Amino acid sequence: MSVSFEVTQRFTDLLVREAWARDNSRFDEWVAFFDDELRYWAPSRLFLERGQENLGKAELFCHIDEDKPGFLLRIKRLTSGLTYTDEPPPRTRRLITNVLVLEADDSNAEVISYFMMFRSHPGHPDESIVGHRRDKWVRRGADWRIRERMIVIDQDKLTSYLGLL
Amino acid sequence: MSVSFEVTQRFTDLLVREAWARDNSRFDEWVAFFDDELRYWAPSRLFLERGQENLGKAELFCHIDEDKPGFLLRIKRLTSGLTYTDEPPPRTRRLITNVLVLEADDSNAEVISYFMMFRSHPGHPDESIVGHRRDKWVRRGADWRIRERMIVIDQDKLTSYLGLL
Amino acid sequence: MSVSFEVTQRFTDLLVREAWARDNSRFDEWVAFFDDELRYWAPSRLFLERGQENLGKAELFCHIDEDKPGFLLRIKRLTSGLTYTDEPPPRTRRLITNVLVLEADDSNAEVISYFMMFRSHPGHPDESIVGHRRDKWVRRGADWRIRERMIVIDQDKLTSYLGLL
Amino acid sequence: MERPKLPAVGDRRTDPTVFFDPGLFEEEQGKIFGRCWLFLAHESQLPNNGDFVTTAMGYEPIIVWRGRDGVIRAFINSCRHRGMKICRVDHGTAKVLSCPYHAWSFSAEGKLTGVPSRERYPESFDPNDWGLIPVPKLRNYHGFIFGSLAENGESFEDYLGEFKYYFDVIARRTEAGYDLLPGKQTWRMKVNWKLGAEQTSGDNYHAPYAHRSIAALGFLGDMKEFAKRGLENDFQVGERGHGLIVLGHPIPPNAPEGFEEYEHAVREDARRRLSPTQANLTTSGLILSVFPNLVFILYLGGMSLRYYQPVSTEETELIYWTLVDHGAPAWRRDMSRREVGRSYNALGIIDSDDAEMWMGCMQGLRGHYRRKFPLNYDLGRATVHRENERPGSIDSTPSEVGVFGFWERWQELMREPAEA
Amino acid sequence: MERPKLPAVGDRRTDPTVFFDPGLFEEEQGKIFGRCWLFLAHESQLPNNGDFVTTAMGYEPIIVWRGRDGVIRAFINSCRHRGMKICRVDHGTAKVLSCPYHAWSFSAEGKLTGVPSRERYPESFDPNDWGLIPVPKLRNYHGFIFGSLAENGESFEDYLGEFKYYFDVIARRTEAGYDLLPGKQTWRMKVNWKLGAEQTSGDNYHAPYAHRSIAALGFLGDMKEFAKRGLENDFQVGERGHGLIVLGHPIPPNAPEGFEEYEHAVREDARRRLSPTQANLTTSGLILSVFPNLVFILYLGGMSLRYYQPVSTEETELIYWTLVDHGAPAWRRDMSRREVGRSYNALGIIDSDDAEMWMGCMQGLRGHYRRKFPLNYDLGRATVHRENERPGSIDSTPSEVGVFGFWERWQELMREPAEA
Amino acid sequence: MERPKLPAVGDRRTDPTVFFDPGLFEEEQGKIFGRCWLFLAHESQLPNNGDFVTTAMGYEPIIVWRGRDGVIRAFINSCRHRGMKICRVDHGTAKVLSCPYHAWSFSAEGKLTGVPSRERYPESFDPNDWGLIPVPKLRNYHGFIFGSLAENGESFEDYLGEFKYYFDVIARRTEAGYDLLPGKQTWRMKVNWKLGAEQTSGDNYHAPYAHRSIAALGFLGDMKEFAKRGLENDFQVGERGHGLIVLGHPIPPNAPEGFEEYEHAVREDARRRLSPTQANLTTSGLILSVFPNLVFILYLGGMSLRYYQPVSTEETELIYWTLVDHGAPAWRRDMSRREVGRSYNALGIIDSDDAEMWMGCMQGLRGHYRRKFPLNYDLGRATVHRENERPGSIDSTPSEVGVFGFWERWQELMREPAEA
Ligand code: FES
Ligand code: FES
Ligand code: FES
Ligand SMILES: [Fe+3]
Ligand SMILES: [Fe+3]
Ligand SMILES: [Fe+3]
Repeated sequence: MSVSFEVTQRFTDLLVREAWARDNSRFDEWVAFFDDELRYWAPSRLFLERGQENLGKAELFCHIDEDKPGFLLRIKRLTSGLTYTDEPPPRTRRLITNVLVLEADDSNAEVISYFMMFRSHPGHPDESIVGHRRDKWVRRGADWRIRERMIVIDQDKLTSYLGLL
Repeated sequence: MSVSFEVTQRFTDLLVREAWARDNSRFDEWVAFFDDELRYWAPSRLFLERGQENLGKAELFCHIDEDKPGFLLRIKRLTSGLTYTDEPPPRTRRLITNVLVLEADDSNAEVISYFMMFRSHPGHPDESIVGHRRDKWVRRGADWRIRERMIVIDQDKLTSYLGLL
Repeated sequence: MSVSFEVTQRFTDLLVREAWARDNSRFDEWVAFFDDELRYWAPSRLFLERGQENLGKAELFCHIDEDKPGFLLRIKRLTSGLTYTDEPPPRTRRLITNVLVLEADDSNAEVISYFMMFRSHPGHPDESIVGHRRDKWVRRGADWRIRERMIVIDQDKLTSYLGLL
Repeated sequence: MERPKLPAVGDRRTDPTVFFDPGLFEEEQGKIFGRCWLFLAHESQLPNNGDFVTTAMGYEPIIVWRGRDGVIRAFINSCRHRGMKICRVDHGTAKVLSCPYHAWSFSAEGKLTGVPSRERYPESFDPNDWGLIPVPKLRNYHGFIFGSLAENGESFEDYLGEFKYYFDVIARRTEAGYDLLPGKQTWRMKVNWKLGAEQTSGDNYHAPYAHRSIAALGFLGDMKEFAKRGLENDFQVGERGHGLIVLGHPIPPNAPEGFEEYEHAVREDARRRLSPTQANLTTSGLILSVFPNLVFILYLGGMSLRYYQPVSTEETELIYWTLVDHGAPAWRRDMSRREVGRSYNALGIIDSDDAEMWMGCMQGLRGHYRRKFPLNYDLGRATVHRENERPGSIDSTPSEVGVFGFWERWQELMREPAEA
Repeated sequence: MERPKLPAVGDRRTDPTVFFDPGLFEEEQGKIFGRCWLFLAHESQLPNNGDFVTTAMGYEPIIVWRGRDGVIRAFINSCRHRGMKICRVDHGTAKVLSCPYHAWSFSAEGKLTGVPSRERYPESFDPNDWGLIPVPKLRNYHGFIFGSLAENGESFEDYLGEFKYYFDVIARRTEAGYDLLPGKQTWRMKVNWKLGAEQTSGDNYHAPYAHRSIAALGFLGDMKEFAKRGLENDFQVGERGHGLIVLGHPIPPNAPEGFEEYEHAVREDARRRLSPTQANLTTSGLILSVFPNLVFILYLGGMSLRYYQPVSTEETELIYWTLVDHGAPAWRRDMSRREVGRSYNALGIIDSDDAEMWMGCMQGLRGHYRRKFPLNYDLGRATVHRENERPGSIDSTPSEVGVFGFWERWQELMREPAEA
Repeated sequence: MERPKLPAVGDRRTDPTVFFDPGLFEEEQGKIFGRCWLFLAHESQLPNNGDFVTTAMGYEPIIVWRGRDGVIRAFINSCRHRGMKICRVDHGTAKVLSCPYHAWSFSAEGKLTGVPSRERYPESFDPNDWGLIPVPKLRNYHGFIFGSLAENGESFEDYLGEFKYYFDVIARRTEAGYDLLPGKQTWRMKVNWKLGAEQTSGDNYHAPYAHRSIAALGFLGDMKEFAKRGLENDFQVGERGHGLIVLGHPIPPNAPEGFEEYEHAVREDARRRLSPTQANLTTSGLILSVFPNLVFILYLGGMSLRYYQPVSTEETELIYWTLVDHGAPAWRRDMSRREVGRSYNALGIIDSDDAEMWMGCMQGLRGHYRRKFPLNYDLGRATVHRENERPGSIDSTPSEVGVFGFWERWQELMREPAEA
């Protein structure tokens, strides 16, 4: 394996910190993990004959597909205090496992992580979703930023609002 | 980040060993992880307007709030063979993820970890709970001990007996 | 603790890579993780009086108990494109946590890991199973291989086909 | 499915089908939860005008709200327009709540005070017709707020009947009353609510056995000897479905210094409000149930309050709180809080045992063949009706007088015709 | 359980029990989903012979399949032998599908073409009797494929009635029609399907309030001012249970260059197929519902299609797709796709708000006591029946004319006798 | 919901509603599971006095217990006091079990032997009236213990009827009988139990298709050729709802040395107990079902036992065990254990395919429109009633004679009046 344990440790640590910021609704801190050239997206999935599913298919329906301005717009909404899905604040928990650095050099890295996200909010049963993320990190000075996050959900049917963002 | 990967590794390893001892009902081994000045507690939670929830609120209802004698009393009960919730022995599994060392020096450390606990026992459906722990560790000679464990559950409604302790 | 963090890191990394290969149905890559002297098995479980359960009991019913030829036979079936449980391809996710190296030297190691496996397939509700694995690794030249995998499921009742293999 | 034959009153048998029949469950919503007085909140949760707390009466979501006039009211927590829950938090403070859906606004007094696009409503639309639906009957009994959905039903005092004698022992224990501490627990379990309710109504029989693990730790004292001690200090009462178990004056192991003095002072002071016999009970070990679903446990310094919230035939929520004497010293308050955390909740070393029994009964009784064989409530003898000044059906302990009293009352109500 | 009393047509009240009664839900399967025209697929999903796509009509799994003759047919996706789903993928291409269980084979035209061990079947067995069960009525209306299980029911055009005037505004917006983009979302939520359907049928009232968070971001324009602008640009229509909301010609914030020109050209071109009034509507903000469960939203450049799939009284699936104009430039197509991803799905900044309301209504209304109080649909006045050429019950906005129209139609159908 | 019209006996059609109607499901509890003989345990699980094993009959939890007198009895696993499950483990040994709730104690013979606070019970209380509820009829047939809840029902032998001829082939295969290996699997799946039961009763038709993946691996031999081989080695039987499929004498791929010799010896030895024709069948590939829910599969060296446990209309549990010949050499025992682990369980390469089919049928058939079209069981011809000495309706394979036989018996029982 070409990637040192140190590198895996570094991205594990970053992902854990990122989840901690988000789960605590510290959005300022959280936004700082994302690059200005961001693509934040979650392709929809189908059950097709083996080999037919293509998450990179042109014009595929996405549960979310935002660039940085769209991302910031959503955060502005979430922090407005006016959003009924998020008031009172839901309890979310993003369990991150299986961190796998696919490639990494001094300025770029591609990192897989698995997740189980949990969400509790009054008015509906507790929800959880399972899947993986494929994050492309880029180094900006001393910091690493996520330039692309692709969230791949394994569930067939989505439930509730989810805390995907 | 001020904490070295080594330190994160150390507490990850301790938490994994602790869960393994508990999941195997090796209570002697498990008790050794906890300091004599222990507080072991799980505050109850409410859905309130943003910013209103305060887990440190005075006199808050706790699902459990034990000092070391109370902790040992509960273990004495669990190991008596007389406890119907624990006979026949339930199967428990404490999946620990997202270990985050908030601060650490030579003698103290504060460590977040996320969990998903699973429990199976005859007579009711399988249960799981999700949340995080905030552990305060203290060094006693060569060993690290948990002096305070705060367990924060994300679920709105508790199910079954749980293996919280 | 007698095992260095490096060693824990090594097996964590191997387990994560193994799960990634399997979750992506890259069976060639996956098979390479297993030794020719393989035993791949999952004992059945009962609720019995404390201390009575014995997973090593002779002639115990196993959900699966394969040597390498049996293992390869199953993979041949899974990759044939003819298997209705696996066509269209299910989505599986093997979240691996709590990696604990019980012992390790230069040529052998025994490693515990906890898992939560998720599976989605059309025609039935999403499933997950929780448990742990006890893997015996052996070194073959530069590579480590799994010579024995014992999968211990905590659920009382199995659901659906599962992606155990 | 055939409706289970309800047994004749007094024969101390029950048909297991009462725990499983979905039709009966629906009927209970109207005949039990639609007619009985149910606990809603404690006054200490609503110290200021505008304070509100949300709860439920059977399936009805409820908001208890102190008006700008200081009056406490209770309403169905559902907008009159199209039904949205107007309040989605556990508690808070507001003079007006605006419905999230179309922003109809309701004052703390339940009035519809704001309707967007009001000018587009017809003349026939009168906001006075569309205020929040009040819980029709409300009673604040020494801080405990009860409500009833039966507009023409009996008063709270008539509902308690002679059991008021015992309820006062708890309700009027101190002049200053109680504080209900912040926070609560909701425990959802796979049982019919009546398995819990029958037990707390008067089953002291199970204590040394189901709770043998804490008995072995010395927490239950000489419980097996209860019956021998006669009716003075240890007894049980059943009356109109309400139930009481009195368990002497146990001293908690490792009781903090000052505990006995404190309790003694309570007992003495209680004589200013209660008869000497009642006053003596204020510091007894007490398990008191108000039909159908409210339970107080005062034992070993812990003061616990809970109710059983039916969800379906096979699912129930238990809602738990801690009570403390208002004005008690911090150590005494903390003693109650810790004891409730230790014993009376999903993680409690007492209540977890009970849930295990109830779940086991659900499984044991589910089969159609098993249901042909009735349950037995024969335990107890020499029941006295009124003993000295003490009212109700009294027995020494263990006895099933209170448990079967629960069932008699349940049957009585279930036999009444459905509301027109 | 007593069947809820359906209110008299026209009194603008509904009994909350309609969202909870399991008997009504079963009845709906036959009387609503067994009789109405339901959306099945869009032609663009099936460009080639042999292409198929799977969907559902109520509980019936459906396969829509283009035959080797180019004809699009729809069948129940269930083998005639013992019922196995013959197709288990979302879409694909095949001339023949073989049942997984015992390999009976069915051609794209629905014929039973292969039966293993055929020689062991009796003479009376005629494969012509055992072809796939066709959806008895099918209509491809400008690319939108609708089906009905009511063999002797009315035609699709009669089913639309005068509402066809509005449906054409969407269906015939461009000559080339639409592409339905690949991929979809299924969102399962704990609500009765009618809470969604009633809202999209004509509830514009909730927009500034339930969606206040995006209103604050400027996404809803001057929505509060709608009513003042008269019937010309902003209005609502209810007709036979179908509904329409027209919301002027809003310009999306940060609209890409060329957007206004593009829409202008669409509007101009539409005059070749539609009346000038209709053509003018093609580029309005539009929320259009076809009874009982199909919804188009064309707003701020997004073109969204969805339907409500009932699962049980308390569970519903929403299935979402994106539409784009066939032949539109890539940026215009992408604009629709991104806007649908942002607003109209489980993660959307609009639809997530709505689901929160529907779930809140389920909770607010569940109690038996609450259900005694009807829901209110009084909003709206001065409803015109036919305004100039525009048909249906028309009102300025906000109005509940469309919402209550949904209920009138629902009641009408539910009152019909069950099929023999 | 209307009760599905049960088709006339013999017309080889079934109404799909039988898999979905909750009322029918409740009826089955009494009419099928309350009347039929059900498998409870194997004697080898209870070698010593006091040994017990827990299982279920429909919804009834059961304990099978060998008394201190060596007699095996079966009881409802529910305390007579208030219904608690007295035994909460899968198996164990005890002379007395004490109920966890209030410690009533029951001996292995079912007697109530201990009642705490016995002195507080009324004189009318007679412990003899409150022993464990026995399963009223029990039959240990060559080690296989069956029970029936129908006190006045027919004997086990009458229940088998002429099918006893075939059951003996398995039950009396060796003189020493079987060991049931330790451990079991419970697999809960979303299907109606009858989809499993109908299949194992005689559906050999699906094997080459549903199991094509293992057919491709060569595990099913020349299955497609079965029909050509006549009635001698390959045939199916249906009789009183019981069913049998006989699949020649296949040799497992890579069979261990000695396998053929071992089986040959079994066959020879069997002649001492069985007719030559029967003896010849002992080592055939056999799938044998005892109505309503028990299945043996003896194939390729594996000896599997399972039953279908109904949970609800749409949920079923399959309980799996491994059988081995008592006294067989270790390699032969291990061969059975490994083959069961490989093929016959939730992870098995055979049974996982079947479950996929049953779940697909549930989805394919759920819709109300689909249910108007009956299922087809026409396959098979030239059925003989009794062929030489062989009883029952016999057909070569594939045939649906056994599958439809299951349905005829089911209909017969469901048409009987409910118990008074
Ligand atoms: S539901 Fe409350 S304002 Fe409409
Ligand atoms: S169910 Fe389709 S071929 Fe039998
Ligand atoms: S339920 Fe068994 S002793 Fe009471
Ligand atoms: Fe108790
Ligand atoms: Fe909306
Ligand atoms: Fe099969």
